Amino acid sequence: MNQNENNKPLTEYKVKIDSFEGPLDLLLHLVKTSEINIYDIPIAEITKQYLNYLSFLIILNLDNLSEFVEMATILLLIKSKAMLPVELDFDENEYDPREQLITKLLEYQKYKMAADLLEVMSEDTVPLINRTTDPKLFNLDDNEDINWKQLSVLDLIGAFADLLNKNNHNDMELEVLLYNFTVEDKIKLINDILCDKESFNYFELIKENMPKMEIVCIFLALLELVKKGIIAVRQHKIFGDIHIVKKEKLVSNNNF
Amino acid sequence: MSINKYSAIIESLLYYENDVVSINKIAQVTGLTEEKIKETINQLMLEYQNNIHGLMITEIAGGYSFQIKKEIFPYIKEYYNLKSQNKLSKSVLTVLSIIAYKQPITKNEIEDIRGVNSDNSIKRLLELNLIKITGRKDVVGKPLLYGTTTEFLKFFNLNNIKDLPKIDELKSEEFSLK
Amino acid sequence: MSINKYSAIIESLLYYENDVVSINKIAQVTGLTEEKIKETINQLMLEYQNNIHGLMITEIAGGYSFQIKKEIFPYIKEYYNLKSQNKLSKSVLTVLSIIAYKQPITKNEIEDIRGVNSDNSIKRLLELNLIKITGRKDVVGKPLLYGTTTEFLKFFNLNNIKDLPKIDELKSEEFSLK
Repeated sequence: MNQNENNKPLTEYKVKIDSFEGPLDLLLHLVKTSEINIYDIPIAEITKQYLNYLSFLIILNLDNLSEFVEMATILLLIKSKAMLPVELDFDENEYDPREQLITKLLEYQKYKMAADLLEVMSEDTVPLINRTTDPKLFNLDDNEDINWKQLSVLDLIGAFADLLNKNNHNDMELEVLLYNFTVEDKIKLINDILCDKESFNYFELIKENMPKMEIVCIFLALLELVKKGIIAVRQHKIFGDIHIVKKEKLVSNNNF
Repeated sequence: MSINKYSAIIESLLYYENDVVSINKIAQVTGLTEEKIKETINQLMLEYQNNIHGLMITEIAGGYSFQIKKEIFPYIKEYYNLKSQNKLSKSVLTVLSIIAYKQPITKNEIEDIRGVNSDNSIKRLLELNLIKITGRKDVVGKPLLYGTTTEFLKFFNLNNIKDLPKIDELKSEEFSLK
Repeated sequence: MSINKYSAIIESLLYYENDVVSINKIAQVTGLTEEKIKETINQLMLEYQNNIHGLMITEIAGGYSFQIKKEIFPYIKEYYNLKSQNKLSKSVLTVLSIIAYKQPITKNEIEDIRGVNSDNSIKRLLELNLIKITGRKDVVGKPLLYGTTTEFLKFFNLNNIKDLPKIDELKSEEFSLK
């Protein structure tokens, strides 16, 4: 800091003052920038610089002017006492304003450093992501038994149509293969499977590139078995797989 | 950049969005080609197959999303007392399937097919965000047209509306179901 | 149940909550002891160290949370144009550090240290939920006491207020006036 600062434009001062949080901050700044031995702050010089600032604060009419003025008072008090003869120094019972100020400055400096530390920490921290909505849980309980609805005709048609669609490149084969399989064959096939296991899925019966008519036969076989109460069918999504469950113990394959 | 770094970015993206993230968006963030994205995600998917993980990555509605594994979800569901997202009444389901197949479609057309008033079902489906108003039909009265939403695709784990079976094809078949 | 299943449940829980999940809550969902929970999570943490993952599990505010890895976060931040955490002004930070280290503390005590009115900073910190009123001091006027919140721990990724760097160990300059 030098005397020329008096000639700086006011705005420049304003910017500088604004960067100080208050009188302690300003004082700490002055103390730290004084190039004289840091352990022996020249109170007279610091006070002069502080008052210099203060004169501008008054012109700028800062909100917290009174806080700055109060600090000036303390500085002037310390300065005046420092000029008194040594023997008239502070009574032991009286508090020493110098010591009090130093304690304050040290304490303040500590939290200023802590604040710097927090700043670095906050910049260094990856913020936790704040979601405003719960995560989307898509159709998660598909496989739970309670969600297997009793099969509706629409469900069946949906699943059926799905398969037809997947296999529709076999149209040409339709007539040729028409007589190679019958609904009766398929009923026997399903019965055979149900001898081995309690349940299975419709899609297991369907092979890729299977002729459309064969799929129709399998489907009709299913309907027939449902009608006779041999099997129950359930479907867990509108157009999903059809779950086939044995309903009554199959005595033989010749029920039809 | 290493493939691992891309994988890590994609993983974070899925976590940040906690919803379906389109391949487009992933491409924007990573600058990768679609092929490379799929390759990277496949690697991640494989990683999550390890049953130390309760999460998995699934392909849904033309993108990718984290999802809780089916065998783990019941524990989460129970704790948070989450209601099943699958419960749709039969009539609502019917209306939904009509809209899915015949979209864009007006309420009158839906009711023509069903033969019953469908106000409530349409209202419910709008609430559930499974259908939306897509415009107005250019006929007398300019009735509203309905269509399915992206939410619909997610709900049924469909990648694309085209994945729905073609029902008209079925009707044109000469055989009938008895 | 296998340890992997527990691990999967905890992972799903962290995903579903997308916030710090207390050990208590994890214990409620899994029925595991604290010790077992820590063991299970350590295994998961290890898994996520693999740099195929952009996520990691961190111990924050006495619980656990998913977090995007530091080296990956910039990509997410850039794409979504996320602002850094609420940038705190110097004076707000000073007040916050005083409260963090001296809590519970009154406004007067804070202003005594700073030498300047601190109403605005305290108001801002309350708004940000970084501090809270913890009670009243048993002196004349019964002034309010302030302390830091769980949000504070999350903000600074601290597990416990005791994890703050020890301020007395900070090298501060000493001086005397002559």
